[in-house]
Amino acid sequence: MDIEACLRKDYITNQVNDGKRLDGRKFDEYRDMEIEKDYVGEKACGSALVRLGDTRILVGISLNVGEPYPDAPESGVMTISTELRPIASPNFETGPPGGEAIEVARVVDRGIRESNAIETEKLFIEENKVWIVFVDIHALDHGGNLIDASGVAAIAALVNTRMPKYEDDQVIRGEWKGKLPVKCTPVPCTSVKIGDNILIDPSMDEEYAMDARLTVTTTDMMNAMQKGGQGTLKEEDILSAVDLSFEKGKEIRKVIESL
Amino acid sequence: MDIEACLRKDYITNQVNDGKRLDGRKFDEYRDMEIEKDYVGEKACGSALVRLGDTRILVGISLNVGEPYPDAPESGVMTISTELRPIASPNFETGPPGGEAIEVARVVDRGIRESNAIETEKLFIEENKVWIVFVDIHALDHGGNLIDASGVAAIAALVNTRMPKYEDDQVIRGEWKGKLPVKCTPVPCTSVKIGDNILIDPSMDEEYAMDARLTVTTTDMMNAMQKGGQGTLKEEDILSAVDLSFEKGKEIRKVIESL
Amino acid sequence: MDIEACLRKDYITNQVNDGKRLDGRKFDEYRDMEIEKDYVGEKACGSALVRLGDTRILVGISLNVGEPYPDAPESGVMTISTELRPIASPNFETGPPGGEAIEVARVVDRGIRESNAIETEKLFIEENKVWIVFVDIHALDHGGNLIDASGVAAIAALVNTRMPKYEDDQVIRGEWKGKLPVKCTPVPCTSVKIGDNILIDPSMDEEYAMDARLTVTTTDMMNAMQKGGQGTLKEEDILSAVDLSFEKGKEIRKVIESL
Amino acid sequence: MAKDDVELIKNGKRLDGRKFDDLRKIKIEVGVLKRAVGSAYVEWGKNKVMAGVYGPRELHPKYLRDPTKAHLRCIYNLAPFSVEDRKRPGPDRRSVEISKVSAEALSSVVMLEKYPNAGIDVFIEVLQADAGTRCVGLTAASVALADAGIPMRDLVPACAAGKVSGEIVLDLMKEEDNLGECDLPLAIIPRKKEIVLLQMDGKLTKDEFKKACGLAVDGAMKVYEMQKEALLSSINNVRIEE
Amino acid sequence: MAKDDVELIKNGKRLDGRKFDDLRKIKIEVGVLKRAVGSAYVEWGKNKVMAGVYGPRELHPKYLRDPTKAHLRCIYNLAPFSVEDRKRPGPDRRSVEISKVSAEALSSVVMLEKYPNAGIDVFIEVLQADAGTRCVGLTAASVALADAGIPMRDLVPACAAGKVSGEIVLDLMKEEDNLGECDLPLAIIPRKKEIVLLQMDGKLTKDEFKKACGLAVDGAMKVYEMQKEALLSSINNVRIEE
Amino acid sequence: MAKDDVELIKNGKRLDGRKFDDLRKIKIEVGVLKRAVGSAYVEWGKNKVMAGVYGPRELHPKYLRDPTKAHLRCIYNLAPFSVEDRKRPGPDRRSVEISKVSAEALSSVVMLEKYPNAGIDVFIEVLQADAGTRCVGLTAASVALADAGIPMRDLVPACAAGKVSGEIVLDLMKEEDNLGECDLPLAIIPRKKEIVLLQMDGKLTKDEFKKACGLAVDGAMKVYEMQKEALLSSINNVRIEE
Repeated sequence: MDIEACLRKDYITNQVNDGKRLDGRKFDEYRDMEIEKDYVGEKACGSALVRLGDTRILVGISLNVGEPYPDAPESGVMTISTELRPIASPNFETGPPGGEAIEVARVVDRGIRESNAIETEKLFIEENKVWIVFVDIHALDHGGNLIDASGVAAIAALVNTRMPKYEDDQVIRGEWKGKLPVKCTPVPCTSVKIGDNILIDPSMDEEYAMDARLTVTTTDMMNAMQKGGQGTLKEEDILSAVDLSFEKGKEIRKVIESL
Repeated sequence: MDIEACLRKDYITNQVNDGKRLDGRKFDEYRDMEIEKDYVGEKACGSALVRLGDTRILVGISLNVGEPYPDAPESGVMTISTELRPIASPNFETGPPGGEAIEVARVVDRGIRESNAIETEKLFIEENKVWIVFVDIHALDHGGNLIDASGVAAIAALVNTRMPKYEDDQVIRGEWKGKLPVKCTPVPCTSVKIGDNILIDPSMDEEYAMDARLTVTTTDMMNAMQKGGQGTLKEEDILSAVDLSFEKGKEIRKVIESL
Repeated sequence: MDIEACLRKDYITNQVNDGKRLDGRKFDEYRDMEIEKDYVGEKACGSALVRLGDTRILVGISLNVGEPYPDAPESGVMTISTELRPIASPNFETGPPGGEAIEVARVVDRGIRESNAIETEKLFIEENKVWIVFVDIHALDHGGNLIDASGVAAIAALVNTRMPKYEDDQVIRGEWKGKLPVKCTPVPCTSVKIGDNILIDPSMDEEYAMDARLTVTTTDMMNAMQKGGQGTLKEEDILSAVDLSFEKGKEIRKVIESL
Repeated sequence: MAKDDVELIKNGKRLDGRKFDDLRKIKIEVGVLKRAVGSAYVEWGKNKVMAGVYGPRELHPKYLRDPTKAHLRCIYNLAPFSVEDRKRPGPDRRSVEISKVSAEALSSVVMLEKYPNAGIDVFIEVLQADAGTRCVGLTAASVALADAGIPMRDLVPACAAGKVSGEIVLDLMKEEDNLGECDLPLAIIPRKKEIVLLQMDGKLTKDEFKKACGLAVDGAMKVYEMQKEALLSSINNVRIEE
Repeated sequence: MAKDDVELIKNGKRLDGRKFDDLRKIKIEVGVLKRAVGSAYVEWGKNKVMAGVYGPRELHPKYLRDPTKAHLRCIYNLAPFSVEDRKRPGPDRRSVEISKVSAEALSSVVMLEKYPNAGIDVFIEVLQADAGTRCVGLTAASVALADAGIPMRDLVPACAAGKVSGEIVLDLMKEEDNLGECDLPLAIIPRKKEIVLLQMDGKLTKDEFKKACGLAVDGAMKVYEMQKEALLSSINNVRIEE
Repeated sequence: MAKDDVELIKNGKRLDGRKFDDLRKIKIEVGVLKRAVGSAYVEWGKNKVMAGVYGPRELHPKYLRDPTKAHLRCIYNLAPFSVEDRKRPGPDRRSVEISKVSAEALSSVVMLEKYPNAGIDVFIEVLQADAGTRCVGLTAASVALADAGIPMRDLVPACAAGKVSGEIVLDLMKEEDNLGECDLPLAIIPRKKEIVLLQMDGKLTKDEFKKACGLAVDGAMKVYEMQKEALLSSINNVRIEE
C-alpha cells in the first residue's frame, strides 16, 4: 500500500467517523440503482443490466439441454459464472476467474440456490435430459459492491427469462414457450464496517477503506451470508447488517418484481 | 526494435525501392518450392513436406471417426491446427498456439473450407458418426511466408490422403480403402508491401521490413483473403496482389495436382 | 548452486568415501519404514501412509466405473497420479504436476503395471463398463527417496483396497463387496551412486550429493528400472543395485503382505 | 437449415427491408464507462458492443516493452450470452485472430511513438452479436481511444460487404452472413483512403471483389461521419456539464 | 436420497448420539512434519486435516510484495481420495473461495507488519473430509502458524453450527450437512470475542441465526482451549526432548 | 490383438527378417535446419526424428539461472500425426518424462560450466514413431549439439534391447515393443563406456537383464560410429562448400 492510498483510507475513515460518506449518502442508503431487464434480449434467454452508482453489471441467461447431476436425476441444473472483465477495472486481468470473481459467483449462487428460487424440478425433460440454466455475470464497470449489483442483476434476469422451445429432441433457438419458473426473489445486501460504523452498499473507495464486509442474502428468511475482509465483526455489527439487509432487500425485491 | 534491426529494415526497403530483393529474385517470383508428398507415409493418413526457401513445413493428416456438428449432421468435419514448434525459430515458444499460429491455421482453414475442397458430405458414415479430418501443420524451420508454405502443404497432403478402412464400428489402422474426396486445390499466395512495391512470397527479412501483408487464396475464384501488418494498402495494391495470386496460384496448383 | 550447497555436497561425498552416512546407516540399510494401512479408511476404498525416515507419503485409492481402453475392452483401468504438495517441501509449487512428480508416478506405475499386480481382467463389469482404479500419491513431507515411499504406499494401499458394491448400474458408496484382486507385490528400491559407492534409500541430502540414481522394481523378477541424475553408472554399479533391490524388495514385500 | 429455405432477397429488398447499399441502424455513444480512461458503446443492427481503453500505462510482462514506442494490445471478447448458443467463456481461436487484426489496425493510427515502453489496452466486449461484430468492435474501439485522449492520426471506421443470393450488398446481417456466399469485412484510414483491415471468406470473382470492396469502403466512410458526430457531441456535452 | 428417508434427530439425540451442543471428538497434534517450518494435524470426527507453514520467505511474483507488510497466502486442498466420489486433483471454485476467506481470517491475527515484502504460505491438506473441513483447516492452520514461531495476536479457532430437522445444533457431520436446513461455519478471535470468518447457506430466521451464531461461538471457544492445550504440551515435549 | 496371434520370431528371424542382434536401418543427417544453431535428422527403421538446438542464450525465467553453469532444457515432442491414432498436441506425461531423462543424459556430456547463467535448448521432434523414439531422439540430439558447435565431452548414442518371445533381441520395432515381454532403452557415454540413460519395463531375470544390457551397449556403440561418420562428412561438406 503506498502513502497516497494510506492517506485516502484515513480520510475516508475520519469522514465516516464524523457520520459522513464521500458521496453524501446516509449510512443506510443505497446509491441509485437502475435495473434494465432484457438488455440483450435479442439473443439471450434472459438478461438484465444493473447500474449501481458507477458499477455496471450485465447478466445474461442461456438455456441448454444437458445431463442432470447423478444425485438429483430429476432436477434441472443452474451454474453461475462471473467474469470480472478487464474493461471494468485497471486491476482486472484477462485469464480464468481469480478469487474475487469466484467469490462473487459463489455468493450469488448460494442465495439463489438455497432459497430454491428456481424450481429446478420443473426443468426435467426426460430421463437423463434436463434444462441447464447458465447465469453469466459480466462486470463492465467496477465502482464498488460487485456482489449486490451482480446478485440483483442475476435474479432480475432469471425472473424475466424465457424458455426456448424444445421439439424433437432439439432446442429451437429464437422461439419461446413460457418463462423460467422462479418462485422467489433472493436479494443480497452488503454492508461494510469502517471504524465502528456499519454502512450499506460500499462504493469502491469505501471498500478500500473498510475493515470487514458482510453480505446477507434474504427472501422472507436469510439464505446466505458471506463475511469478507481481514477485519473482525462484533455480534451487534452482524445483527445490524442483518436488519439492514432485510429492510433494503425488501425494497429492492419490490423493484425487481415490478419490472 | 533495436538499432540493428532498424538499419536492416531500412536497408531492405532501400534495396526494394531500387527494384532489388536481397536474394536476387524478381518481385513476382517465388523462392524454390519443393513439395514432398507422403513424407511420413507409414503412419499418417496423408502428409506433405514443403520446402519454400529456408522455410520447411510438414503437414500430417489423421482421420478418426466422431460426431458431426449439430448444424450439419450429415457432413464430415475438418479441423486445422498449427504448431509453430520452438525448433523452427528462436522466437517460438513452447505452450499452446499464440496469435501467429492461430492466424496461420485460420487462413489456411478458410481457403480449404470456403472452396469446399473436401467433399465433407461424402464423409458421413451413419447417424451421428462421420469422419473427422485433422490437418496438423507442423512448422520445422521458419524462413518467412509460413502461410503459403502451410497452405500448400495442407492441400498437397489432403489431395494425397488415404481413407482408413472402417469395419464393424472400428477404424482398422494400417489398412486403406480409397482416397479422401478432394475436389479442388485452393492455393494461398502472400504478397507484402515494402515502400510502394508489391512483392510476392516474402522471406523472413522481407516480412520484417514490410508495411503490410496480403494473402489471397484462389481456386478458379477468390476464396479467402487476409491482410496483416500495421501498414495500409491502397485499392490498387490489393488488385495487384489479387492478380499475382491468381497467376501464381495456378502454377502452384499444377505442381500439386501432378504430384 | 551456491557455495554452501557445494560445501555440503563435498562434505557428504567425503563422508561416504570414508564409508559413513550422515545418519549412521550402513550403505545397504534402509531408514526406518512404517506402513499404516487404511490411514484414511472412512472414505477412500484403500489407503496407506508410509513414513520412511522424514519422508511421509499418503496414497489413497478410489474406484469408479468407467469405459475401458479401446485396445483392451475387457480389462479394468489403473491410473496413477502424483501430487508433490507444496506442504511437503519449500521447493514444491502449486500447479499441475511437473517433471519430478510425473517421474514418480510413471516409475511407480510401471512397476505395478508390468508385474500385472492388479488382475485387471477381473475388473470387467459389462460391455463398455469396467472398474477404474485411481491411485493418488500425495506427498506430505519430502525427506528423500520419494519413489520408494510412493511405490510402497501404492502397493500397500492396493493390497488392502475394498471393492465398492455395484448394483443397478450404480456404485453404492460406503458398502463393500470383497477386495481388489491383487496377485503380487512389486517393490521399488532406489540406490544412488556417490563417489564410487552405491547406497540404498537416499536421504534428501544424499539425493542432493548423488551423481546418479537407479530404481529397480522387483517381484520375483525385475519389472521396472529408472536411472536418474546427470551422472553415469558402470555395469557393475547397476548389478550391485539390482542385487540390493532384490534383497531389500523381498524384506519390504514381507512387511506389506503381513499388514 | 438448407440454404434454399430462406429467400434472402425479394423484389430487390433484403430480409429486413434494406436496399443493397443500406447500412443497418447505427448508434454510437461516447464515454459510457467510469473506470476506463476512454470508452464507447455502439449499437449496430442487433449488435451491442462496448469498447474501453486503459493506458498509456506500465506494460507487463517486461519483455514486451519497446523503447521506441508503446505496445497496443487489443482483446476482443464475445460474452457467453451474446449468441443464441451459449459460448464458453474465454478466448477461442476466432477471438484471438480478431484481436490480432484489430490490434494491427488500431496500431496504424495511434501515435505509439509518443509513449515508449508503455502499454495501451483496448478491450472490446461484444454483448450481443448479429454478424459484423469485428467491424462494430473496431468502430467502437477507435472512438474509445479518442475519448481516452490518446493522440491518433485518424479514426478507424469499419464495415463489411458481401455477396448474398448473387448480389453484392453492404453490411450483412446474421442470416445473410450464415446463408450468403461471401463476407468481406474491412476497415479504413479515411484521410488516406487506404485499407487497414481486410479479410474475406467465400466465393468471389475479381470483379465482384472490386465492387464489394468499393461498397464496403463507402459504408465505412458513412460510419466515419457517425463516429465524428458522436465524438463532437460528447465534447459539447462535456462543455455543457462544465 | 430423499430428505425424509433419514431421521436426523431421534429422542433429542443426533445420528451419532451427540446432544445438540456437542462437538465431535477432536484431536490436535503439533509439529507433525519435518520440512514445514510449522505444522499441525487435526482429527475432528472423521475429518483428517494437515496444515503446514512456510515462511516468512521471499515472495514471488514480485508485484505481490507489499513494503508495509507480509503477504499471507493460504491454499486449501482436498485430496482426491478424501471424499467418497474421487475429486479431480487441482483447485476448484469451492477450494479457491475457502482459501480466500481462510487467508483473510489468518491475516487478521498474524503480525504481518513485522515482515515487510515477505510471503507467508499456509497449506491446508484435507486428507479425509466429513463436513466442516474449512473450520478444521483453519483450526489447524493457526496452530501451525504458532508452531512456526510466527508472531500472532491470537489463534483462530473455528466451528460451525446449523439447523437440522428444525433444531439448531453444533458442529454438523456429513449427513446433517447434506440433509439439514442450514450450515453456518464461523471463526473467531477469542481475545476480542469477535468474528473473523462467517459464511451461511440455507434457511434461517434472524432469531435462529442469533442462536446458531451463539452456539458456534461457544463451540469455537472450546476448540480454542484444545488448541492452546496442544501447543502447550508440544512446548513441554520440546523441553523434555532437550 | 491377443499376444498369441502374432508370431514375432520364426526360424530365428524377426518379423522384418532381422537377426537377434541386428539394428534397424539407420540414416543420420547433420545440419538440416537453417534457423536452429545446430540440427540433425535421424531415420531409424520407420522412425523419423528431427533435433534442433538453440543457445547458449539468455535463460528465462530468471530463477532458473545458475551462476556456475548453463541450464540444458530438452523438449521431446510427438507430432500429432506421428502415430496411427492421432495424438493430441501438447505435452503428455510420457513426453515430460522422456524430456527429463533426455535432458539429464545430455547434461552429462555438454560442458555446461563454460556458459554460466545461460540456457541451451534441445528440441526433439518425432515426425514418425515406430518404437524406440527416445533412443532415436537422443541420438539425434547429441549430433545436433555437436553441429551447433557446443563443446561436449562425448556424444550420447542410444539403443534399446528387449525380450521378445523369450529371446533377448536388439532394437525393438513397434510390433515387438507392443507384444514383447520387455523393453530396455539405454544411452551411453562411449569414451567412459558408462551408462547415462536406463529405463526398463516388463519382466526380466537378472541374467536376462545382463544379456540385454550388454546387447544394447553394443548397439549403442554401433550407433556411435554412425554419429561420428555423419558429423565427419558434414564437416567435409562444409569444407567443400567453402
